[in-house]
Amino acid sequence: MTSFRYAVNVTPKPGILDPQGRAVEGSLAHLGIEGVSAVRIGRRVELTVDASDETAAIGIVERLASELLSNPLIEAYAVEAIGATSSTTTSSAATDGAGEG
Amino acid sequence: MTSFRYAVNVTPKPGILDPQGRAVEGSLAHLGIEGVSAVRIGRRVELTVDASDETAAIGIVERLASELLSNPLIEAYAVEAIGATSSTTTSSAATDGAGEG
Amino acid sequence: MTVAERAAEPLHRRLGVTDEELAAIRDRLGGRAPNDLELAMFSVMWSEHCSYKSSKPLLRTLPTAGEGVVAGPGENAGVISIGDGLAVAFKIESHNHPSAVEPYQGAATGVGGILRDIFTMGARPIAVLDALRFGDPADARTRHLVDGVVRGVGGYGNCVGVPTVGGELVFDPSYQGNPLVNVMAIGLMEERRLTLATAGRPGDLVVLYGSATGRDGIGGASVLASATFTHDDPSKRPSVQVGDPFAEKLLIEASLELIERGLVVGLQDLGAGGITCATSETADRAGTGMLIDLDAIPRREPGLEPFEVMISESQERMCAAVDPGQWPAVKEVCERWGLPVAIIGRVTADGDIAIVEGGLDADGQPRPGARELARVPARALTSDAIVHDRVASPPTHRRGAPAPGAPAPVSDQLPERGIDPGAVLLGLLGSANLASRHAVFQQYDSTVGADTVAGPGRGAAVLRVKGTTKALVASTDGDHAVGLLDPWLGAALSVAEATRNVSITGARPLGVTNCLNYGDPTRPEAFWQLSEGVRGLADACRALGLPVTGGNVSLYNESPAGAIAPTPVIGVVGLLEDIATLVGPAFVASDDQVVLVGDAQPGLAGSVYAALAGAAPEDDPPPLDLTREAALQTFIREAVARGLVASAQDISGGGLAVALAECAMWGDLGMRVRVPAAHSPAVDLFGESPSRLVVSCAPRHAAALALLARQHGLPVEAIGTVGGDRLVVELTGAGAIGAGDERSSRVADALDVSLRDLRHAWDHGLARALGWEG
Amino acid sequence: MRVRIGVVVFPGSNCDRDTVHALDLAGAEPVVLWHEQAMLEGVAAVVLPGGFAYGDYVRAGVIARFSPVMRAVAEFAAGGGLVLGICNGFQVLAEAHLVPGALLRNASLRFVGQEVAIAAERLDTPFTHALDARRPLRMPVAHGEGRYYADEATLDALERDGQVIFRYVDGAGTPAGPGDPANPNGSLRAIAGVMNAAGNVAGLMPHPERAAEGILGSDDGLGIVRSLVESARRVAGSQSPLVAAAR
Ligand SMILES: Nc1ncnc2c1ncn2[C@@H]1O[C@H](COP(=O)(O)OP(=O)(O)O)[C@@H](O)[C@H]1O
Ligand SMILES: [Mg+2]
Repeated sequence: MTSFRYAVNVTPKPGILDPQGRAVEGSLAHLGIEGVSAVRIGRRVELTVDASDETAAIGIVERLASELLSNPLIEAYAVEAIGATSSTTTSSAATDGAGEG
Repeated sequence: MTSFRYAVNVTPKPGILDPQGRAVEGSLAHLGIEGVSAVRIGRRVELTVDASDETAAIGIVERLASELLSNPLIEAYAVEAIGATSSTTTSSAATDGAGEG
Repeated sequence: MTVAERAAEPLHRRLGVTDEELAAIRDRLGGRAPNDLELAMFSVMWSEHCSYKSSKPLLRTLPTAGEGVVAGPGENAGVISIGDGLAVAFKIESHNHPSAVEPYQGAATGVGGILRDIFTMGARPIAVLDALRFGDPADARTRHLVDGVVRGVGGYGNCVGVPTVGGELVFDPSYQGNPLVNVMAIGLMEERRLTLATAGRPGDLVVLYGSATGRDGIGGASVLASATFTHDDPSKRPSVQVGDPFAEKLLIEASLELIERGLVVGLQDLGAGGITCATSETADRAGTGMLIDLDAIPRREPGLEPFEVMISESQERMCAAVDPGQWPAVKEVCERWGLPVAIIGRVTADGDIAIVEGGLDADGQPRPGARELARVPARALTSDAIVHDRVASPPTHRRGAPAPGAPAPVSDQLPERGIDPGAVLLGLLGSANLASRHAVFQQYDSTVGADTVAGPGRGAAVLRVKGTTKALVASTDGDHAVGLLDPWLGAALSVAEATRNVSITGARPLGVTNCLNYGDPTRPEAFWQLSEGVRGLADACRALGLPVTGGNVSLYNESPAGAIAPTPVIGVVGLLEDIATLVGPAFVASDDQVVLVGDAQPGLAGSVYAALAGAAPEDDPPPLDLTREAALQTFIREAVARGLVASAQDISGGGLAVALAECAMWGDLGMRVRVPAAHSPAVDLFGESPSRLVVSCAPRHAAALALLARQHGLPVEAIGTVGGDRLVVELTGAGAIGAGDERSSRVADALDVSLRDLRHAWDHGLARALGWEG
Repeated sequence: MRVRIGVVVFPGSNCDRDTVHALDLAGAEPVVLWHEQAMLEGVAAVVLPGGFAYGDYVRAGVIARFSPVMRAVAEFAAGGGLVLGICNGFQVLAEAHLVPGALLRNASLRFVGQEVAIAAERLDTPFTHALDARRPLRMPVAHGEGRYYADEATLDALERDGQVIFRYVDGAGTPAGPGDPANPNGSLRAIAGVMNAAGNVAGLMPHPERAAEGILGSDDGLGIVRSLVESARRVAGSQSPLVAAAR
């Protein structure tokens, strides 16, 4: 058994109205931010899979992503492998973020 | 002016309760899925920035991420550059996903 | 204080425990010094929030006995019998500071906390009312707070399936840096199911169920983290608590099933102070102790230190005392509802809360090698916590309150010159504090439960009681503007208005819960405001014959910008015996008579009109005569019961003119009335003197209604008739044109506005003020 | 004898008791079906009530789709059994692909709790036949994710095949498209409720069970509940082999 950590990125399919994305675009002006466009807002799901090998692990994630985490009618998803390292970068980036916020 | 496309991944900070992740973990049994743990659910925001150079672009995304897209009290964020290519892979992966779903 | 200096501070001070308090702790421990874990437990239990150390002496003066009271202050919520073997549980609580930091989660966990107080008593929550106060609605920070708090209240209440049926939304500059988020919850129960927060008998099991314990709300106590503690990333100890309404919903159903089946001896929710508070409060109430097995407490993540487990404020947890024989059944219920459940200790006879590491054996005795980490008398943490006598002193220059009944001098400089009453009325109706709140409450589910007869928006909330002819009627009200001038009057007025709102539906107020939002009690002026507020609360409740069955105190409501205006928020629940007699504020039929009950007293200070138009500096607030108020409420309840009343509305914010406009807008019926003006157009139209009603009735009932009013010693006057699509008001008498002339005022006495214009101003005022609408 | 109608209770359902109350008013015998049971206890119809099943995290209704009881409900539906999903129940049916389309976050991005008017497109369905006329029906909505979505082709097909069962309408009774204040969530083509192709499974966002008594401000919803109860009674009587088999 090995542990694999993945992220599943779920985004609204092209052509599907994304009011959240619009709302963000709408509020850019207040922040005095320019040059930002095509904002699409989706979900990011990070999870750990214990499996015999990577193929098995991917299989599990794909199933989760397609059946539970995304609705094929309206959403697209992509699976991304994130090592322990990458997840630490996440949280460090976080502290920067918190610092700036 | 060049166009850069980024993704901002916003996730609950370590230690912060994540009811969504917990609910997903709770439902895995019904799906007959085993070996999945540490599910954390956040947002994924994809956006395009037009800026003179990458440094300027990153600056804009960082500001957006820290001030608008994340809540520094409870959320961490990480910025990720996604080229046109990677974004196509996203949607193709998606279609596979849809196929499987 | 620099970081270095703070580090140099002794531990107890860094935990917010004063030297005096440390001395008091030592002598509760028979002279010995508390260890770090014990000190952490004392620091949370002796906090203002848990110990009421500044307010206890004042709260003792409140009247608590009353007809049908089955549980009062001291329990998680007050409970009052409503007949048919049923009882109503209700309580209001604040979540001000968390909401100022993180508005969504602060408000959400505030709703979760007060709901737990209700079902802990054995009652199914049936309604929530949210009483909210913020600063300037045009300010960006305020808008962020309003948006987050409203989403939070809805996000939690909507999900658990308890309708939000009422509340308040008030804007005042004094709340700029310190918003108020007070939430009231109401529950319905079979009286025989009443469950008290007691530890039961020695030998009973201490059972913890609900969410696992994590590092939530450790906040200030983090200084206790041992040096060996590896990850010192502050984000590892979030001070923000995240609510999980789904877990709460499961907690409600599981708890009610446990109570229904008689599986628990006592029940206590976990709130401030976490496990420390729940165990010590229940043990103290039962006169027992508890032996807690630290290792048995389910954790959300590894590596929690003992102090973190003991004071964590992780949400959605309950603590029960269970007879060992019932454990299997208790376990089955919790697991069926998907809730972690564990035996975390035993009830003991020694009166101490003892914490051991290393586990307990089958008879609840520490296993060989188990280590005792803390031992503190339960009462030292709770009923025997330190009490401070704070110093109260009124501000140096302040005008006394007008003695009840004593007419205050009419200011001859009322700021009404040149103002057209019609324009003023539209301005008031469209103002942030008087406009329709629907932009906010349409984000709430106000109808789940299928009991909501009158939801938010038009006076008191009305909920039918299935299987009976009865209805419960509820309202929250809190004055801040008058309280700033006279905290006694502000508190008394709040009680008068909340009870009046209930009485005008025909319902009889059953009892009062209250949330006292004041400033830093170590400031003599703030403490004076608090003590005057409690005195006003007590006087008003005595005059109206009502018990105070519970509430909550929130102090230190101050920001760099200063202290908030003293804000006692009063929650009242009333009982309507026959829902068929229910009366609303809206006009119902053309040609009905419009009757004015009560008379206007001078004084504009503290009114919405004054806030908008400015009041004369030496002007006073109008007086309150509590005897008159009691008579008025008895009168209207009698009139409704006798079927004499078509509609009844009380006169409050915005005065008579706004009350008339509401009756008209809501009934979609205009009126033509002639109002006898005793003072001046501003006072008679927009003054807010209390104890007045606008009643409409069928012409054939007019005489009986007037007679009944006189029998209650109330001034009464038929002022006109319902009909048409305009609000037309004429002023007659001394206060009208004559008075105007004397002051060479250009005030037009006639007020003539179309319902369309009234409705337009009223409908859009709030969304505009908040920038939700262009 | 009262016809037995199942009311599914998921953890997080919060309109189950209201639904039981309304079914009782309409003359049925409500039978509570727990999410972990795979048997429907021989009920003649099933209602999926409103609420936040499993917290409704991730996407409303998605987690519920995988519960044991939903497998049974899917079978029951495949066999022609009558199924009505209200609010969260509609979301669950959509996620389970038992009715077409998806329910997206309200266009306002805010939860909406208010009274709306809807009109039945057809009076010849098991869910609407007891309604007297096509007059607007007043009842509450209370949801954060109720914006009906399907692609244009699907929408055309639904209209062609008469699968659109309820639409939001304005005061004048005309359908209220996205952007019209009478459309509470931005639903495409004013769609408030749809049926499956076979016509035995339907979902709607508004709450008829909360509008089943005059005292609550409207009893317009009772017609919908009664339609279901009477249809169920017929089924129970006829013992249609299909349905019998499914049970
Ligand atoms: N202003 C008040 N008036 C009357 N009783 C109060 C007041 N404030 C608090 N109490 C009572 O003191 C007890 C402790 O208050 P609190 O800590 O808010 O209760 P809980 O711990 O259940 O939240 C409660 O029973 C409450 O009703
Ligand atoms: Mg409590």
